[in-house]
Amino acid sequence: MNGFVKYLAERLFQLFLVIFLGVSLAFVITTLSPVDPVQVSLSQMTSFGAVDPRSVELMREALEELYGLQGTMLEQYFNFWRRVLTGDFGPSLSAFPTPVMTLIAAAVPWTLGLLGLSLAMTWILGNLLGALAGYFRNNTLLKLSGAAVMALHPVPAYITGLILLLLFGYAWPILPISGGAQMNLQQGFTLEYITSLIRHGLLPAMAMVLVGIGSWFISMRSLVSNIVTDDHVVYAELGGVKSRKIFSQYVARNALLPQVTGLALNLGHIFGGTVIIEFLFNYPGMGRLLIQGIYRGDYSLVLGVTTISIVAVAFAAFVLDLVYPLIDPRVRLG
Amino acid sequence: MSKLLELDQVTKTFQIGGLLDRATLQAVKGVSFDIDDAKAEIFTIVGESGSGKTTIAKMILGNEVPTTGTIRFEGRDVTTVRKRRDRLDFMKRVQPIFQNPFEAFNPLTPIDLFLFTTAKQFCGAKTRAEQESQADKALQHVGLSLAEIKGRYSHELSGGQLQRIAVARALIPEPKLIVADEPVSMVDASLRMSIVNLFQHLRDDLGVSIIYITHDLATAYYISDRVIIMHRGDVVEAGNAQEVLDNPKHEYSTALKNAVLPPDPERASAALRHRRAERQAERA
Amino acid sequence: MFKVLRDLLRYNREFLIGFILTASLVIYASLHFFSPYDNTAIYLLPPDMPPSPDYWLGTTSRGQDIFWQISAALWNTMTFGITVTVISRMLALTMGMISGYIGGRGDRVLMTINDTLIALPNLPILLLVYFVMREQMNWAILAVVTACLSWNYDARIIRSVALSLRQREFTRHAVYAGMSMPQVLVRQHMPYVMPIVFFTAMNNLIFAIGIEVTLAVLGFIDLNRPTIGGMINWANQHQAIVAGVWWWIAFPIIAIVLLFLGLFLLAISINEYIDPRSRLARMGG
Amino acid sequence: QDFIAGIPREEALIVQGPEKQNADWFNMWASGGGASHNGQQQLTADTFWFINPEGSGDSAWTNALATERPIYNDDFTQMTVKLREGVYWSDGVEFTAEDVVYTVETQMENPGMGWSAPFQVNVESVEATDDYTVVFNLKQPNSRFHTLFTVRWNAAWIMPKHVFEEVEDPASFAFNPPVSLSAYVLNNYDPNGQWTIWELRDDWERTSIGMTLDEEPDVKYVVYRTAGNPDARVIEQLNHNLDVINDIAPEGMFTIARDAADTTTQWLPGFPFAHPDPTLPAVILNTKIDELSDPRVRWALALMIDIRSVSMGSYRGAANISALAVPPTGAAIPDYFEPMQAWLEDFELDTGSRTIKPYDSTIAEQVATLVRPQWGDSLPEDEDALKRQFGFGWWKNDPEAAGELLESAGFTKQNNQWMTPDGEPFEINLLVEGDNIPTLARAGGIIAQNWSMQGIDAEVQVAGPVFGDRLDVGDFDAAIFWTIETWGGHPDLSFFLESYHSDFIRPIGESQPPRNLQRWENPELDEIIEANRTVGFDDPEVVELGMDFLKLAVEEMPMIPLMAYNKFAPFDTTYWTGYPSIDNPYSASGPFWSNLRYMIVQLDSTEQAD
Amino acid sequence: MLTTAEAEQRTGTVLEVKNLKAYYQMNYFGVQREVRAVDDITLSIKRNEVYGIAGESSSGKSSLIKTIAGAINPPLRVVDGSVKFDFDGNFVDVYGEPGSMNSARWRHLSYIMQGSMNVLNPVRRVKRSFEDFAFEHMGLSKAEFWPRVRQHLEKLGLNPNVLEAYPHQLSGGMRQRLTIALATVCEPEFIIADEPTTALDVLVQQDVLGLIKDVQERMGSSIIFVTHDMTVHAAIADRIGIVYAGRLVEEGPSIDIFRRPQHPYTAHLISSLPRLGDPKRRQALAGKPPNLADPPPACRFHPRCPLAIDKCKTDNPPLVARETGRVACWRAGEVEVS
Ligand SMILES: Nc1ncnc2c1ncn2[C@@H]1O[C@H](COP(=O)(O)OP(=O)(O)OP(=O)(O)O)[C@@H](O)[C@H]1O
Ligand SMILES: Nc1ncnc2c1ncn2[C@@H]1O[C@H](COP(=O)(O)OP(=O)(O)OP(=O)(O)O)[C@@H](O)[C@H]1O
Ligand SMILES: [Mg+2]
Ligand SMILES: [Mg+2]
Repeated sequence: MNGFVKYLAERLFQLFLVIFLGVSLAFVITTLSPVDPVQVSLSQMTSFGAVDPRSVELMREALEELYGLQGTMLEQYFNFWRRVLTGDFGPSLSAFPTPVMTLIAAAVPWTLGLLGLSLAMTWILGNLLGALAGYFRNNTLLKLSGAAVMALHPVPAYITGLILLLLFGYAWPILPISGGAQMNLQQGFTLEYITSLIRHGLLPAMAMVLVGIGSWFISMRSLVSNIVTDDHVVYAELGGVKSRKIFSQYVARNALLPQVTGLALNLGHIFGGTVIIEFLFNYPGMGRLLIQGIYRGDYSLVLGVTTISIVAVAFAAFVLDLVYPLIDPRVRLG
Repeated sequence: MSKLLELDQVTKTFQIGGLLDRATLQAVKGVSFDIDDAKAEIFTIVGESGSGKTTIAKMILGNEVPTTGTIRFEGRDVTTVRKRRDRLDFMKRVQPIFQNPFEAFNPLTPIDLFLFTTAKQFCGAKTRAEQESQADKALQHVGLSLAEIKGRYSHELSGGQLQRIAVARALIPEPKLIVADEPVSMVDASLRMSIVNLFQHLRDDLGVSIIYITHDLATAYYISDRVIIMHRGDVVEAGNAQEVLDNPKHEYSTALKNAVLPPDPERASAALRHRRAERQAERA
Repeated sequence: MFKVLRDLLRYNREFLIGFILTASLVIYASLHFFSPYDNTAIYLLPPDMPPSPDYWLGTTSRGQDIFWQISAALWNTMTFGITVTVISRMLALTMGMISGYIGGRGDRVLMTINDTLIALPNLPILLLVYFVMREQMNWAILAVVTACLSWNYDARIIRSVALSLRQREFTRHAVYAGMSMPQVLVRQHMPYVMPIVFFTAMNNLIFAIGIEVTLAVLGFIDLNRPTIGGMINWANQHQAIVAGVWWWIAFPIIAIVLLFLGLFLLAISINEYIDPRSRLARMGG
Repeated sequence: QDFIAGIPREEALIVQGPEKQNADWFNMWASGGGASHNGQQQLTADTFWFINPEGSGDSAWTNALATERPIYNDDFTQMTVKLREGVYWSDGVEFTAEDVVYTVETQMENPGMGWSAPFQVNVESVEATDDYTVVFNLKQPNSRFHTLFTVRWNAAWIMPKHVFEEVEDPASFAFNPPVSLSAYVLNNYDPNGQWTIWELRDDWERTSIGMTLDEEPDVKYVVYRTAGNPDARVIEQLNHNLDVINDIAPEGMFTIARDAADTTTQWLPGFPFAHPDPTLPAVILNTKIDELSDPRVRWALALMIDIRSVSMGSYRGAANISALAVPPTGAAIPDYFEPMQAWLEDFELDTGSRTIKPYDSTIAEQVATLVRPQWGDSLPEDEDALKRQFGFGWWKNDPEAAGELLESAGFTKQNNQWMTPDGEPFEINLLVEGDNIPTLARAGGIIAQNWSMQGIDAEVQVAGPVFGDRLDVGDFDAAIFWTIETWGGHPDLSFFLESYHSDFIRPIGESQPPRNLQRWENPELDEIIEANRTVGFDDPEVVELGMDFLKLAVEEMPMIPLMAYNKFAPFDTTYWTGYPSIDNPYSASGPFWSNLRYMIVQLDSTEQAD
Repeated sequence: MLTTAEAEQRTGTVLEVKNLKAYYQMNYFGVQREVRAVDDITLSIKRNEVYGIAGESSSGKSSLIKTIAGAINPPLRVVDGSVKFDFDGNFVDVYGEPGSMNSARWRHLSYIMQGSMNVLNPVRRVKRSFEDFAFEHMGLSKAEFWPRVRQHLEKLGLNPNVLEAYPHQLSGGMRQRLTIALATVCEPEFIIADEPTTALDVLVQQDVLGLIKDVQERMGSSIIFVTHDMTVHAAIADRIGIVYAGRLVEEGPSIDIFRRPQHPYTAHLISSLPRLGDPKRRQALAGKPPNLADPPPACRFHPRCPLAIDKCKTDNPPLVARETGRVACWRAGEVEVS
């Protein structure tokens, strides 16, 4: 068989295996969760009203039937796969009967938009700073910014966010601290809407960048300090190649390759890793959705989001493996 | 007469190429030779870069599987040696020596560890004392002693010493065959001699056969019994070393021989000038 | 061992600073065994006192002395973080080295497991596990779960180094010296991957502490055990920042920043000490 | 730039709202659709009657769609409701009795819809005898049937027949855009569920609330928006971007009171600021657990609590303490608290070795003493006012008596640790919810500490999302939650009491229907409940039965009442004034309450005042 | 480009190395070591001259050449001495003012490192390397530059198509040749090469040597190169310097070094060379190579020297001029070649 086809087949198999295993694992853990969606719904309906115990019993039965929660775990498992294969995660139990897909579809643009972008920004900034600091070891400015990044690194996301919120929302209130865009603004490609998106995205994005930059910075700096002693870099220095070029094309570029893998594998953080930031800035992304789902015992929703996350990460890794030869000419597939 | 090692029409094909442009590369094309059990010899493989020498060595050592053909060691197909016990048995009889003495020992672990584990695994030397005596015995063969190297790290020893220790280590299991892939290419002229002299000693005094892979025709001539010359995966010429090298028949062998520069400024520069003129002519 | 420590202390400024920082934090943390107050007791002191000679770091809105709270919290958080780090480093090390060393199909199997774990979103899984375990969930189990979720990326890095080590001549030499796989891995490869282990340990520690804080902020934490996350949670419940009780948040944060910096300095200087290159240079390779 | 695009800030009231995941869904009657507080129920839904939880007596009762109180027949098997004429749906269709009949019948036919179950249990048939009269025939006598249509927070809202009869399945119909039966109607909403904007109907006068108004309400728009965590909410209010907030920590409230006294107002003008909800947080004791099945043990636990420290710990002293099993708010003050003081003072408890009088009526003063250093001048001097703010009294902290009680119950003390009669260490896990109800988690910490100082192995457990489930199946020793909620504005206790009947008690492990989570079982209790069923809602006997219940609850101590669920709900006065307060309690004081509509139409714009 | 006649006219000294001492000074965690890899070396190289350096492994050849190229990084430090170039009146004092070297790099001086198969950036196409290294220095427009590069490659017998390749796609020999092309494309006056032919098979090795020689002759450059392969020295060096334990022990025209070595070490080196067709047994040097961190006193070769006398152990023989070269040995001249 043609080597590439064989490789592709193997890699595809692995992709599906990863997805299958991951989703199954998530399914098991989710279904074991003791939060009972019927109970959550019931207490939501009854918590503020006068309730007659007999009608509560009746309601409980009705809801169980409605939510389709009967059957053994195995049956539910097969059911789940059957639905997933058709791209349907069933109705959300906490926002019954809205389909989980609708909820996810509403959250995804925000997640991809802002959180994806700031992940990208974090990555770029962290790597750039890290590479600069690793290469120009004696630059005071870089040393200082390195120290700042290092000091910020261990600060928990929540605190970073909270401090930003206080600084720019209260002490010097120039930025909105809540939501994804100005209220009641027509969505669309208008300058007004986009400005509003950016203004609202700025604080959470900043928080995410500050939180995430550290680990990229540190790993990039160490990668770079290893690479600068590589023959090709030393030689370029001896060859009088301009240091800007050495930095960008000989050092940073080579050190970046492992970081690209890191980025792909970090995609998962878009779904859930940023919960705290979304939570704090009330941002309408996937992480929030997920936490809500967990709180309310909404298996369908939790599984929906987790499945998408698993598929996305596995797929990103897969695509990365396929295109890696384009980024790194040394790599051969097969 | 039984054979120590037999290669029977061995070929090896590699898949190469990038994402879309794939191809296969025949690194070894139907190579056959054998080494006799009774009489130890130094069997040399020379040839151009990329002609498949290392690949053959790897196949003999069982690190690569031939695409077609068989390699039998003492009658047994080496590809069937897979279980750890069998592997250990096999390795007891066949030992490699690597190209770069500085690379062959982990710079971060003491040298003697290699000697002691070898003694432990292949000669059943359980106690440290037994291991030490085994190691010392082997080291004596290469003109060293354990006292000189005990607890030392590779950087504390010269390349020549290291390469000798590597040989000594390979001797501990009392192997029948040593596969040495360019064991001298990284060292200076003097060291080179000390190692090839050692090979002779092994063959003559210990009865160890050696497959000696090299670019250096001069040393090949100097120590080998038989030689094969490889070119693009094929054996283009084989036979008694001195006969073949004194009197090459194949075009490539001749070219190879002629390319060897003599250690004399006048003749060497003349040879080089000649070669340059030839190349110029070719290009024109 | 002792000599190594002495050398490091004497000749490496970073190590010295890192050592002093870490050691003082550890001492500070272990002081909580001698705390004059019960760590979980509340309203023993006037609440909301700013830092003063009486209460060095102030008191919380719950009437606790922050100095002693941090002392205990640091101890617990460190225990948690270090447990996570140690377990996950061990996992990453073994999986990465084995995977890289055996290569081929075994590598693919291990990496599939690895990728599966990478693809699982950490936080939701942790929360779910938390719910499933309920009462049985204590910090040790949480540490194990966190560790299980955080070794995989680093295992990949270690694997890639192991893959290249596998090609090195000394590896093949070791095999022909009859060394078994564990021997090769431990004696030959470990020294090369240890720097990575130390290095990633830092990020992992931060991750673990971050998880602890995140869970705390979301309210999933054993309130009875003082931890850094727990302190933030309580401060949060008392809206400490808005209420101007900044010292309740600031000092725990400073403590972990210092802890991180201390450990980081230790890690890089130990790395320099054990890094093959500098070690070779030192030995004269 | 306007804070809200296209809407003048001075015409809009901005209210803290929930996050509504299924923002496109407005069918309040479907499962999971109702009981939301994004404004739909609060501003567009309507039903027969409202009870103002803050009021007392007649002033608390409002006839909304009905023109008068419910008319029962003698044996309570039939209820007749007279409806208002001239009420219109926002799409111009007139509201009639047919809508009511449709509401009841449709839900009975569709199990799983919000009010389907109670209708099925109670209603034999319903008919519209004319356009403005509805008659309900009940399956069995029920003197409280009307409460299904009486709003404290939520009730059976009337469905628009003309809309729903057009659709195939009323349970899966999104009802978007919703048709309104009250003064406001949907203007716009965020598909992500973060905000919803309601606007005043042009024909606001053609609604039950509009008919009562003399002039057009000033508030043209009501915006419900999510605003993040408590810190963010406080900041947003300080930035004047959120007029009505709720559920902030005491410290957040103090910050607002300190930093923005000029632009905010709240229920109480000074400390403790809070608004007491008619909900009673208590230490719920799982009476089905051996150790806790003995009232002496439960009393011992109560006497080990130092309520002052609980007040300080949970609310920084801003708690409204209650010794009785009823929230100290609204009608309960005149109807229960004031009349029962004498009884409480004389109440005697037999500790096994002696008799004590555990009641301490000076608690208000004691707490006031603790907080005076900080809040001095804002505290009233008057004892009565103090009691209304800090509570009428509580049990003395009497560890000695508690010990005697435990000993008489067969417990022993070894090395400062109490052992159960079985010889095991006496352990109590005190369950709290955690982050969503932080003040009670804080109270839990203190109480556990109180107990452990007395030698009980007590620990707080934060249950988070599984709190409800665990309470439900009895998977706890003790928990802090409310199992008692009342109308607030009415002395009738059937609101929770009905579910306390022993008929409904489930064994541990099975789901207990809401309210009686302590699984308290008592023949006297059953008698009270049964008696209450046969007296009318407004019958004075209701109060007597209520007192009987309260006395029984004191003697039995199935849960240890702590205080009202005080909520901090400051209002921003930059754009609006005229908010309700303790001096003018014309409406409830929080964004969630459905009778918030009565507040909204009363607010005055500061613009016009200028 | 110079004509051959012009090229041959170039005479005079290009490189002056005076009393050069370069040590590896290490201080890791209290372990202080000083490896005297280059110990008091003085030499000069004339225009149009090919100078070979030979010696044992680890005797400091690479260190010397790195120091000359100004390519040293800590821990290697120049302790004493000077390295001065004279490129047609352009004086460069490598260890004079800092940065003085930069302008000369590649235009006047190029360096082929040891292991030069690996010096090309693995993730950039070969042509990018040419652009990075040479474009700047040649002062040509892009339109002129590429034809020049192609022409240069063709002259060296390389197919210009390799410019499109990535380094890993080329064989070791090919990469070696490309590095040489890269080092010579700017036609520098001075080329420094460290083991340019190691690990190549003899045919390729010959080609590469031919190439170096071509370049050198065409441009009249000077070359200083290191290899432990004596036949390479024989083939291209005009003069050879023998280094032992960080010191220059002998220097002379290559013919003299091979035929009439003066130093016992040189003599040994020559006599140990095996010859095709001559199976005579040859001896390796006995004893241990010296430890440069703690070299033997006086003459560093004395522990292994068959001719050593007491004086050798106490007095360091100076490098003195003989008829054709220089040698540092108390018993120079008494040496016999076997
Ligand atoms: N694993 C492999 N995958 C693909 N091609 C390979 C592999 N190993 C070797 N080759 C190719 O096979 C051919 C023969 O390689 P081999 O290493 O045996 O040559 P060699 O004779 O040892 O050369 P050298 O003298 O340079 O060591 C080469 O072209 C090489 O590129
Ligand atoms: N980076 C370094 N740090 C410390 N010592 C070094 C370093 N590089 C080389 N040395 C030491 O300097 C001495 C000279 O090394 P050098 O590389 O110059 O030798 P060489 O003659 O080029 O050897 P080879 O023939 O192996 O290339 C050796 O003893 C070596 O151990
Ligand atoms: Mg080879
Ligand atoms: Mg060298």
